[in-house]
Amino acid sequence: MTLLSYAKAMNRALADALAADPAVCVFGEDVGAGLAGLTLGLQQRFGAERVVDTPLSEQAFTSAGIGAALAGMRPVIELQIPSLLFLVFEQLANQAHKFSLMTGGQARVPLTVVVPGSGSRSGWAGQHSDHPYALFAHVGIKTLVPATPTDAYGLLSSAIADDDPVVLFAPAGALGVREDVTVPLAPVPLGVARTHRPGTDVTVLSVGHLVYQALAVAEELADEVSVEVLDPRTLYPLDRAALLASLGRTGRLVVLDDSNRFAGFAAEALAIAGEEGRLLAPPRRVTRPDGAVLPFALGLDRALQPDAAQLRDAIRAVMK
Amino acid sequence: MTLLSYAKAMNRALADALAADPAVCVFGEDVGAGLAGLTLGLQQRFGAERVVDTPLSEQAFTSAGIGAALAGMRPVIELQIPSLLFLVFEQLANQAHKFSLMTGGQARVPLTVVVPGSGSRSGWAGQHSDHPYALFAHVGIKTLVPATPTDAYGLLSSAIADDDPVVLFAPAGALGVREDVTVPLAPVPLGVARTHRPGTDVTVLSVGHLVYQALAVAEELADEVSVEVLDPRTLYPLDRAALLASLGRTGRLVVLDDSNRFAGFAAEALAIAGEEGRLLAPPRRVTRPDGAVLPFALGLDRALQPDAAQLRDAIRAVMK
Amino acid sequence: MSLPHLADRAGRYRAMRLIRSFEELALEWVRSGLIVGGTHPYIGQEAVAVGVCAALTADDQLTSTHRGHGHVLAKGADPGRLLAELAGRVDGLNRGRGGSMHAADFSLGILGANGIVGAGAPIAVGAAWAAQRQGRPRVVASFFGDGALNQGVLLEALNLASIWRAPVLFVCENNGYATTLPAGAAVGGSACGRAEAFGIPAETVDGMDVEAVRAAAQRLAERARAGGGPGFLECLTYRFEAHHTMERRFRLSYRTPQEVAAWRERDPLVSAAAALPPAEVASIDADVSQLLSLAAEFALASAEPDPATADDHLYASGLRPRSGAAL
Amino acid sequence: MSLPHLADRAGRYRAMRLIRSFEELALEWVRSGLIVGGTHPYIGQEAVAVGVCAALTADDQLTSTHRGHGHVLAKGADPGRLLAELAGRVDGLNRGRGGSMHAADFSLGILGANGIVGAGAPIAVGAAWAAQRQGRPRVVASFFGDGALNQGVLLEALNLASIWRAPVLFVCENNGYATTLPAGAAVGGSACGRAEAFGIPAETVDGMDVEAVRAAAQRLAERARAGGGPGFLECLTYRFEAHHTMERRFRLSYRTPQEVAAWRERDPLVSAAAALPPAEVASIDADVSQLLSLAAEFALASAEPDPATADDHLYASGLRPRSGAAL
Ligand SMILES: Cc1ncc(C[n+]2csc(CCOP(=O)(O)OP(=O)(O)O)c2C)c(N)n1
Ligand SMILES: Cc1ncc(C[n+]2csc(CCOP(=O)(O)OP(=O)(O)O)c2C)c(N)n1
Ligand SMILES: [Mg+2]
Ligand SMILES: [Mg+2]
Repeated sequence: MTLLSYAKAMNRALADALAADPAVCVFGEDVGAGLAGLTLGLQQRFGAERVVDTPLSEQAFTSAGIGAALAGMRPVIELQIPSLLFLVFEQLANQAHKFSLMTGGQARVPLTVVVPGSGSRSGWAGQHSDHPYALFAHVGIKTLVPATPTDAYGLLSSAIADDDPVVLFAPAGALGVREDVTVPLAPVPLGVARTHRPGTDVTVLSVGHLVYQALAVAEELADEVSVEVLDPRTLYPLDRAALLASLGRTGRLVVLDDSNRFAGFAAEALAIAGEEGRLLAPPRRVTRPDGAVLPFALGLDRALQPDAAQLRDAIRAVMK
Repeated sequence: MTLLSYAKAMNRALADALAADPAVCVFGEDVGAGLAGLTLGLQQRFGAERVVDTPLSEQAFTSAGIGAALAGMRPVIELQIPSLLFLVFEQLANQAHKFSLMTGGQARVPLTVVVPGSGSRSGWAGQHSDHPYALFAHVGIKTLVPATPTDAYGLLSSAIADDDPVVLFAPAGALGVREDVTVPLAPVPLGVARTHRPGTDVTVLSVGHLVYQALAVAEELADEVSVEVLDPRTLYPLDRAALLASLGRTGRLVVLDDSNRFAGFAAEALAIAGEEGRLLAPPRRVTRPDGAVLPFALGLDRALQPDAAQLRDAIRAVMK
Repeated sequence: MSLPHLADRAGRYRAMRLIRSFEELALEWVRSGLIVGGTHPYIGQEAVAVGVCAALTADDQLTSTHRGHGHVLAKGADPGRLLAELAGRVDGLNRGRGGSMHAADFSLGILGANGIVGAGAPIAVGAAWAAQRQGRPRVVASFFGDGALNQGVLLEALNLASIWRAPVLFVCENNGYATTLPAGAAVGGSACGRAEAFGIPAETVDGMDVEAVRAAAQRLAERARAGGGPGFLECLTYRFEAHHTMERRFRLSYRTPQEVAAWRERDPLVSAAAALPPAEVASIDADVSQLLSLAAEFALASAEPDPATADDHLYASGLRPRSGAAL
Repeated sequence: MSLPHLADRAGRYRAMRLIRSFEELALEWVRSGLIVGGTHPYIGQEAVAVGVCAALTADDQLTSTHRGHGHVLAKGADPGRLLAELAGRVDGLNRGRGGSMHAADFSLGILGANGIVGAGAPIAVGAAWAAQRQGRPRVVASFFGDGALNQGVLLEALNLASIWRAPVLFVCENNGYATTLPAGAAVGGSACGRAEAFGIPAETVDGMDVEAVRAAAQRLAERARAGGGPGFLECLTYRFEAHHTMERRFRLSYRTPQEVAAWRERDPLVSAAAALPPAEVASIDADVSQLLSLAAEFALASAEPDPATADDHLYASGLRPRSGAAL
């Protein structure tokens, strides 16, 4: 039995990509030391010219990644904090994402941005605890949130191979997960959801580390209700077919989503269900509050994130 | 009869605020010349120390606005292009929005950011044609999109008086609108929607300049269907009560929203309707496509924005 | 080997004349409505684009600005395809998707005009970094205005280029104004002082003298190509026209008529022409005029894109976005 | 009038000792789990915070960094309330909402630590600009590290302060590293050279010598207060501990033990103590130790916030956000 951790799986995906393609390179802060795990040992193995320690100039090095991508490279950018995505929003949403269309298809920007440790890290407070995946999905940048080590490996591999910019969120709440890997690690295609547990009464669409919460609650309520746990894996482009197929089986929807509620991922899932699904009961969202800023004190931090009790309530509400 | 233009109404709101409160000040590019209309004549009237022409340093002058706000001022920031909001996303979402909670209520940031000319300006292409209001609503920053001159006056006045950061989008498609103003101009409270036309069959929730498209189509279809045209005015915090009350009357919903579809404003409206409304038919969205980048050529630019034909189809679809 | 069409004085004069006449034609097309949305005219600054590009090879690359027609033409883009782009036609450089502010020709190393001030500089640094890695003797020129000197990302880019010794030629076109704001009121210190503070050798040249620009650009480009790291060139220049064609609608007083007239006296085309036999100038002018007639014909003959293709090319991978229409 | 508690050498030594002992206590609390999430220890850099704050008045303001405890304490914040904040208690400076990286006391002009490198500098410029407008003789000090020298927004802020002649004292704590990256590998040119390039007078001082820091800060602050515009002070210093307490978990080799030991030889507390009578030092140390016992007691006695109040203060206007629970 090989227990593979989530962090190690990402590290291995990056190592495999660096080994397979000389165009792959890495920019980020402290990537030589591998502080975030993602790049551990890779500078030693592939050299400081391919795994590049950058100054604290996120905007310029993200843009440099775009320039390198335009010149044929496949840069991977590591950002140490989820909110650094706000800092480079211009570079990602206004430059990387738009180059292909604006140039009439002359240019491609195969750039992968990875945030190892998104969402709350417990005790890092307001500016280090965001989970802003919905922003990228809204803008139209491919947005990935792997929940398991094998998905982390597979989605990061596919992101690096993709010809468009991709942002991958590795939730802090999943980084420590270990998985018994039985089959060889392999790419996971973008845009394909995964059913973690089949069920017939309620679809719980759950994102990232919350998949584990969904599975635990599903198990706990197993005598009472049959819960299908669906993991979109790719938030954008979303596997609408999988969502609608699941709703076709269950007719009920709860979305479990660790981001702000208003116009978030859960809102989109409910909108799709409303437009295209045939629901037996009003759908429910379990999310952060509107406009959430996570306070420092642990009890307050936890109070603003979706929890198992809220999920139970939501499941029971749609079953009423 | 006094015909008041939208641009003039904003100019007047700003002038009145500057005259009434010495704490109000303006930062922006070319605000002395008043190129965008918002500040026309105001530097001459109030001085270059209160209406400040800034260098092209949006991040620093937006942050300086935050610093000035923390020191008791009420700065208004003008940004020349909607996508400059991407450039200052860190400053708005990670600093201005978070100061109050992170300091435990010690600090307030009464900062107003205005984009005169949001959305497509016809011929300005991909980087100048965004309508990213949903991003701010998701993050939890108060987000306003006035449709009419009196609302532009009233909402801008309220924004400047508000103790939190506010972003106000003045759609390019509405800037030329003129209104016959019969009552005195007055503040419009944040978070209160406006019914432009009552109806009993379908609620068309329409944002900004699209209110006019909704009214035109409602009139055109008047013999066929009774359309209620509802304008949220404030996207966040949204007047959920008004939306639900309207749905209580009509039981049918179409949202007309000039921003990207995925996890946009329309998605939130559909989610609320699904959770709390009692709908007689599946709701519909008329939006930009997912991940839209507006191409330059006018025909292409138009093809990616909501149009009257799409709205008619949507209304007929919910009536089926 | 430097670009053949800019190899001698005649070629450089020709390129400047082409840019000038192209821009005049574009102004007409804006007035007549053939170009929608307007342009940022390059008129007056021709010596900068041509002088710098004369120091580049075909394999070299550049990033441009909102005021980009001059750079794009100087590097060798087809005027017919550029004009078609400005008119939003399918045969435009960007298939009508980009327009004035995003004109690009990747086959010629033109990585694009950019609608965001300062945004091109770090892109140039990344492209230059990639060239280093790939072992190509390539230089990337990055054009920007005096206004861009106050954009954080450009300042970050200067530092990155410096510590990476990236083969970038930073070209600051100091035309004295960022829209209405005088550079003197906006820029603490000096352009070259900033570059030097990041460890980048910097020179100021007369941006109205194409030969002076070329000579300085050549020095810095060769140094960069030889592995000596980035260089910074400040070109003192002036735009003869409005910031943007839309400006004509306003009554603005940020520049005195005297100031404009004084700079017009220093028209870079006049001095470049003076160095050539008058007959050669006349023949070049006639040539260019004919070239532009053909360009206009080409652009007018090109179709407008089919609205059904509006989101073509959104994703390089071929992903098609969901439509915004109701189901 | 400068801050009374920093008016003489004894007061400054006392403040440095307070910071040192506070930080040692905080390290213990991190180890024991009383402080969740860890801290960025200020140990080794005390002379900078204290020397700079000694040049400030009670009405002056400051912006701080992720490594902010020293600044907050030097300006006069109550150690018990700071400790309570780090432990997430209701009596913390920020009512337990901010923690280490956002500690603030607006009543003392402490506009907050900040989790984003470089973010404090433009906020300081805006606060200083407002003071100018309001006719107050206020200076705003802005602390940041060598890593922040490469953040665009900080560079933009230098320019804004320069052209606005804003009364800002920029204080670069150059401790040689941004996490693991040596400043020498990250910063093209020099810190002072950058400031000067934006038109700001700049000095480098020994950041291990509180009196040297104070003297230089005084000069620049008084100049700024008199309307002479911003100043820039680079303080050469060193952090004796890890970048962040979490770093202890890694085996990192970016600094040699020899280098750390050499800097520890220059402990700013040792030299400051040497200038005082030993008995006075002993009595100050005892005082501080007692003060910290009381602070710890205060913090431990303070309650954890009620989870039901988790989104209190989100909006200054009192707007209550919609909950994230299902209906
Ligand atoms: C970051 C950014 N801010 C503002 C604008 C709007 N804008 C376009 S051009 C311009 C002035 C640019 O001045 P400069 O860099 O000197 O170039 P010039 O126009 O003189 O060629 C401004 C403010 C923009 N496009 N990008
Ligand atoms: C903009 C930004 N980038 C990255 C980080 C993560 N980070 C926190 S502290 C730090 C190093 C800062 O170095 P320096 O400015 O020299 O301050 P020091 O830690 O040495 O006091 C980094 C990279 C951050 N908080 N903000
Ligand atoms: Mg200029
Ligand atoms: Mg440092």
